[in-house]
Amino acid sequence: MLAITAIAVVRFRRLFTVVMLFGIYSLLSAMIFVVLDAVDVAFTEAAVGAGISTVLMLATLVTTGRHEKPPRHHPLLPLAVVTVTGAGLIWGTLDMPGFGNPADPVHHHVADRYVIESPREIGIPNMVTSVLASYRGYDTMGEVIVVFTALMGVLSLIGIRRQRKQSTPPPENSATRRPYPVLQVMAILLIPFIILFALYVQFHGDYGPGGGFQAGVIFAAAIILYTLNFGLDDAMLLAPPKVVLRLSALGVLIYAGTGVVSMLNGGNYLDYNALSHDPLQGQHFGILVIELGVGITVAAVMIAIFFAFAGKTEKQ
Amino acid sequence: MISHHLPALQVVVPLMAAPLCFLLGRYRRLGWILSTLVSWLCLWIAVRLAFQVADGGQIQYAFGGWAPPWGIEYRVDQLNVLVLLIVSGIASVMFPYSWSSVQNEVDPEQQPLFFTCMLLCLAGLLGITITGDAFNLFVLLEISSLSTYTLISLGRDRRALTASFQYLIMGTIGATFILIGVGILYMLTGTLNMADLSDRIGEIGESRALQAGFGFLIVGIGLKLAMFPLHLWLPNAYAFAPSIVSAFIAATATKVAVYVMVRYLFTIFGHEFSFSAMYIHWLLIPVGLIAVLFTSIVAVFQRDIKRMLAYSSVAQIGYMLVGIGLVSTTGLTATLLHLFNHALMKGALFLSMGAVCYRLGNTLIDNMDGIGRQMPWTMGAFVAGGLSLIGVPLTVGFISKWYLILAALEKGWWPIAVIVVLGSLIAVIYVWRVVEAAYLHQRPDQSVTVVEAPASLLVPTWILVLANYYFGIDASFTTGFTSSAATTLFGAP
Amino acid sequence: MTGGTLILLALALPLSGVIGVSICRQNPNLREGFTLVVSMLLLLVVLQLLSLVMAGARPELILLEMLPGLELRFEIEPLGMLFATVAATLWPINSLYSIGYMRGNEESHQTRFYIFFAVAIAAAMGVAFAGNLVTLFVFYEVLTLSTFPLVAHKGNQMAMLGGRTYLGILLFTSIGLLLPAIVWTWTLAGTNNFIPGGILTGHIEGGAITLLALLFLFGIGKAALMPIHRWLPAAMVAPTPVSALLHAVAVVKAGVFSVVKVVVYIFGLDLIKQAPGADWLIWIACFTLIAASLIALRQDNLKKRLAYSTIGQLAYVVLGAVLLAPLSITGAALHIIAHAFGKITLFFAAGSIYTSCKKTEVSQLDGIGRRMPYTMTAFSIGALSMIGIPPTAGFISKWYLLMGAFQAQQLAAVAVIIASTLLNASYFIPVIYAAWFKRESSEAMLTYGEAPWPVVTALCMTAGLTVLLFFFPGIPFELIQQIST
Amino acid sequence: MNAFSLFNYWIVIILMMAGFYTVIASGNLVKKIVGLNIFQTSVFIMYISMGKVIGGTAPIVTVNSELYSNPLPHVLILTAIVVAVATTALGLSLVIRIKEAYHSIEEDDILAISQREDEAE
Repeated sequence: MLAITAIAVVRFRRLFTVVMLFGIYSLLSAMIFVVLDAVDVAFTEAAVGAGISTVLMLATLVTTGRHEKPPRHHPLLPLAVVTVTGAGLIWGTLDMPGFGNPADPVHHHVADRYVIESPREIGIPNMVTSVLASYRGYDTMGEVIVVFTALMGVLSLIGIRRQRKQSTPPPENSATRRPYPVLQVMAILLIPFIILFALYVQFHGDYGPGGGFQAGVIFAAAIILYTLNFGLDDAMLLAPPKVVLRLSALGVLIYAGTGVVSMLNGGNYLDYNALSHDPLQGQHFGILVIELGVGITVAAVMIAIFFAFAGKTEKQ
Repeated sequence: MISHHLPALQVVVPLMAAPLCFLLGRYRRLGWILSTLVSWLCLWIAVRLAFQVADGGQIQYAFGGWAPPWGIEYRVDQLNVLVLLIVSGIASVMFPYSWSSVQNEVDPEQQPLFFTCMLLCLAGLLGITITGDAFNLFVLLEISSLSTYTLISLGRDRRALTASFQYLIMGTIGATFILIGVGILYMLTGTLNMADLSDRIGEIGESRALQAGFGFLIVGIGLKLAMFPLHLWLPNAYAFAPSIVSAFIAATATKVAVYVMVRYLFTIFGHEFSFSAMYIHWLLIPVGLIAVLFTSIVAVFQRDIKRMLAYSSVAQIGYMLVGIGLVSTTGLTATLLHLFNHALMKGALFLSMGAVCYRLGNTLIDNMDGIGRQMPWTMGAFVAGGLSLIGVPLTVGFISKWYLILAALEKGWWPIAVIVVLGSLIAVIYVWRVVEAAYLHQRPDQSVTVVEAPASLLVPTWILVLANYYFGIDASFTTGFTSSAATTLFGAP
Repeated sequence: MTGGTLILLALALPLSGVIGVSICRQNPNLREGFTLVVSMLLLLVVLQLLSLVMAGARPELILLEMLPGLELRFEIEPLGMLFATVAATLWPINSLYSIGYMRGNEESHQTRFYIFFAVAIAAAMGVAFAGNLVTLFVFYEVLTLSTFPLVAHKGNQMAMLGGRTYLGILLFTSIGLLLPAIVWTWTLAGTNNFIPGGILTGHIEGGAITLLALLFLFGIGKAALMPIHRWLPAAMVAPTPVSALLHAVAVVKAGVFSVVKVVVYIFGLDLIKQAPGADWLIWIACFTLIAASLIALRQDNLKKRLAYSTIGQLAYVVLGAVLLAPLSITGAALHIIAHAFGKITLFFAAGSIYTSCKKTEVSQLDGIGRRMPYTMTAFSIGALSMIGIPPTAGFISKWYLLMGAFQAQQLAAVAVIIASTLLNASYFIPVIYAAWFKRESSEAMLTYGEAPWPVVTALCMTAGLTVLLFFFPGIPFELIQQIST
Repeated sequence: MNAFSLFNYWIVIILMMAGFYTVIASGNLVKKIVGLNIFQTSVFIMYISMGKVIGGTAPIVTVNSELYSNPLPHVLILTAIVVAVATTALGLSLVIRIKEAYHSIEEDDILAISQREDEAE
């Protein structure tokens, strides 16, 4: 199924179709993740791959045109490269450990400790969250920085359009500003729930699937939905870009600051045990705070990036 | 207490400074001052670390207090402390330089973003160097890559955009290849910690999956370090980026990538696997030699000096690959030395070109006729750096060439020595072209008169130039460091 | 003062000249006075060293260590002392001459000229005192680079082309051949110090010796062996004092000096004798000798003729070295001095003629002897020395070369030396003849006399030295005796 | 068993190669980015597959489960997804700028224009 979609992506020239197919592809892979027990990942992939990425791609398409020209040169060389790479990989798989076998080395050594000890050491049931936020907390911080970096890039490249003065009349033919009353009402009804859901995901990440990242994306989705229905200007009133940008930096600082605090308290960087007298409580607290940082940054960055793209779209 | 946390601070300081710099926003000068101070602080930390390593050997730092391999650890040894010194040292020279240069080449509105990205890039590069965790390396690699893409795209010419896009595509493919490689390794060993990986790979012995993982990692890293013929992204990226960015990434980014290559080949896979089982030197040596010859010749025909230097960089990377491929302590020492030395010389050369760009607006050789008289200090720096690039004695270039030829002759592979020498001779030609234009041609009458670049550009440039000569005359520090690092890499199983 | 301090002083003095000259750039008199004073001081220092070395001391100095075992190291042995003495003697005279010449011809960028001149002298000192190959190489390169601005001094198209050839050939040979040869030596012997008797014995054998010797021989491009002699005529675009510096004082002498030094102190005479095809080295020198003389015969431009003559004379020195007989080495060393004094006189004379009447071609010199008696007398003495007619220094050195050739039983070399002497005569005698005995062509009715006094003084001094050396060859002789024993 | 156990990886490889092919063969910049995403997503699937334990459940502690899937790959992939979306955003904004600068997002056109500029210098 996935393969068919992927190949279709390769074949189609209509970029709009390609992007939509990509969205479907993402959703499908999210389903596969669920089947493979990776609920957290599935959650994220659905939100990001099918959601944010697709929206961004669509926004780009609006500005850049929808058709791909037929390629002029023969695709022999790329085909050869791909075949060689693929063959190399398949050759490599021949003596890989089989799929899903609990005895594989991959599930032992390091992973054992996460599975067996984490409930005791960290005190939260979602192992993914404990690994993410504590054992490999530094990676996650890196990931937040990556998002932040992307925002820097987008800002420097296309920037966020200044808010329009209220007095100037909106252009009539703007696609995003065409009112659809039904949709608007639906959106108004939906958005509070989405935000509520985001908050739930944010703080429930310890127990079920979810966490700062997913919550941030969902929160951003709420704003995006609002923008799509009410236009960029209104959305910018709701979430002023200045504030959004500051928040994005703030989130990073919250995360990194937590590390500094733990350092000041005598532990290593990002050692939550040092945050409180009781290590477990410290871990809880630490994870809560950094998840908040992640959530804030991700939400802010996603919103800001969307604003930037949407600003470009409207200009066209 | 601080000294214990130095490894973490090395990366965290610039990492935290980045959002601060962004928050400063409109106060551009403040942002610049902040980033300059941070770069100096980084250098100080790196120096402190170097002393610690020299005193007590390896330093380990576990993030979150989780012992490796469960947590992420930073591990500083002689090899990477050298690279840390290079990166932070170069940064501490370049950041002061950046203000004037950036005023001239980047939109004021984008300047806060510019400094933020420079800090992120610095943090990413330092992180890649210092980390002892294979996946953490990937994350940091992406930080530095994304910020680099952004920085390149800030170039004034619209071709900067396409250069950046091309780099983005190639770089992401490279990163994904690395990701696949790390995945395979993880699948086989169940760990991500480098030291731990190295132990366990030794236990597994040969397997096809391991070989496939090895292949993917090498190609991925090869893309990042512009290994010939995967270098296509590099010349345009260096040519169209703002001058300071070209200087910074030319002096640091590829060096860090070479470091990663060395780390993987020697520490993680171990030299026995890399060379005795995979015969990787039979790839590295031809590729390196072709790079030396081919890209040097291409460099001769460039009209944009920045692009010429970029091609020359690819050739220099060729030297480093050859050094690795010689599979001897001397060869590896030569590579590491050249890592350090090339950062100094390319830094100096690109900075002097930045000063030229500051006055002329571009670095086309046709416009540089006769500017040697009008910008004596700038062009003097270029000549001095060029001599180092050629490998004239008393410069760092001489030291690294010396070791490389020595290593080749030790093995009895004299054709390699011949090609290395040939590469130097071609370098004479392309450096000479600039010298001739700048000093021997008359400045055309109708062209604008230019004056010497401001001191804020000249001082950093000359610091690097003098470093070229200092470390060329008294190389005991660098050679001592690199040769003992090389011995450790070969000696330790 | 100890030897080490003196060595340091000998290097530092010319460099202090650089600083002094650049400070005094506003005042030409002060500037040139400074150059003269510094050059005299250097001569004093070198003479001091000379007396030390004559007494059997071998002063040494380790300046710094670049890599473990690879150091900037100076050690004075007789050969280097000889070279340094020649250079140090000729610098003051050359400075004096330059003052006259540069002012007389109103050359531009005179400050730059004096600065790079001083750097070149410092480099020559470094080459002379070098205690190992790397040090030699370092100063060899400094010499190349510092003389480039002098060669291309005029800055016009011609000068640039000449300069490019000059720099190109010298850099290519030194980096491309000499450096690998040095590294190779290092890998073989584990050291690169100059040690009497050579360091390679027992580390290398068979054809490799020949190959390495060839690398050295051609790598030292300043020795101008054919086919890498092209830079020398190309460099004739330079002002005359520079040509004099190139030919007599520093550059080519540094080349042949290095060759002799490598043969004696790196290979050792016995080792090269074992090399298969050692005779070929002799043939290369012989070929250069004859070919250069033949070409010189056909040059009308006086300086070009002198240039090809130099190529031939250098080949004498190289020949002396590769003949591998103690007497021929003595001859080679003596010829370095003899040629230095003789050739500098010739160039001075050529420059003098150019300064006073702008004549550059041999065919324009008819009857000039009566106008410029001092100049042409000196020229004649120089030419006689080149040919090897007593009472000039050239006679002595050629005598020893011939004896060396007999000693080595290379009769062909004997024949070549004699033949080339005849050739030398045939390209110098006509000049002398024309200058003194031909009538001045009538259309050149310009009145001119001798060149400015500093020029004349300088060339008289060198001519005098050429003759003196014939009568009093004692000091160089004693030094050279120390090499062979 | 063996053939089936590797089947999952093989599919992943096919997907990967489809994405990779799109990246290098396609002349359209947007499509390149789409290809890049597919390439990366398939790598994610590879990671997740290796983390799966047959018979295990999602790695959230519950009372009635003993065997869990390996949480570490999940964490890695969460990070990688974020990295991927960051790259995508940056890449797309570059595309927009390129479109503004060159009025095309076809590689061939842009190459031709750049070449002309190179020569004009």
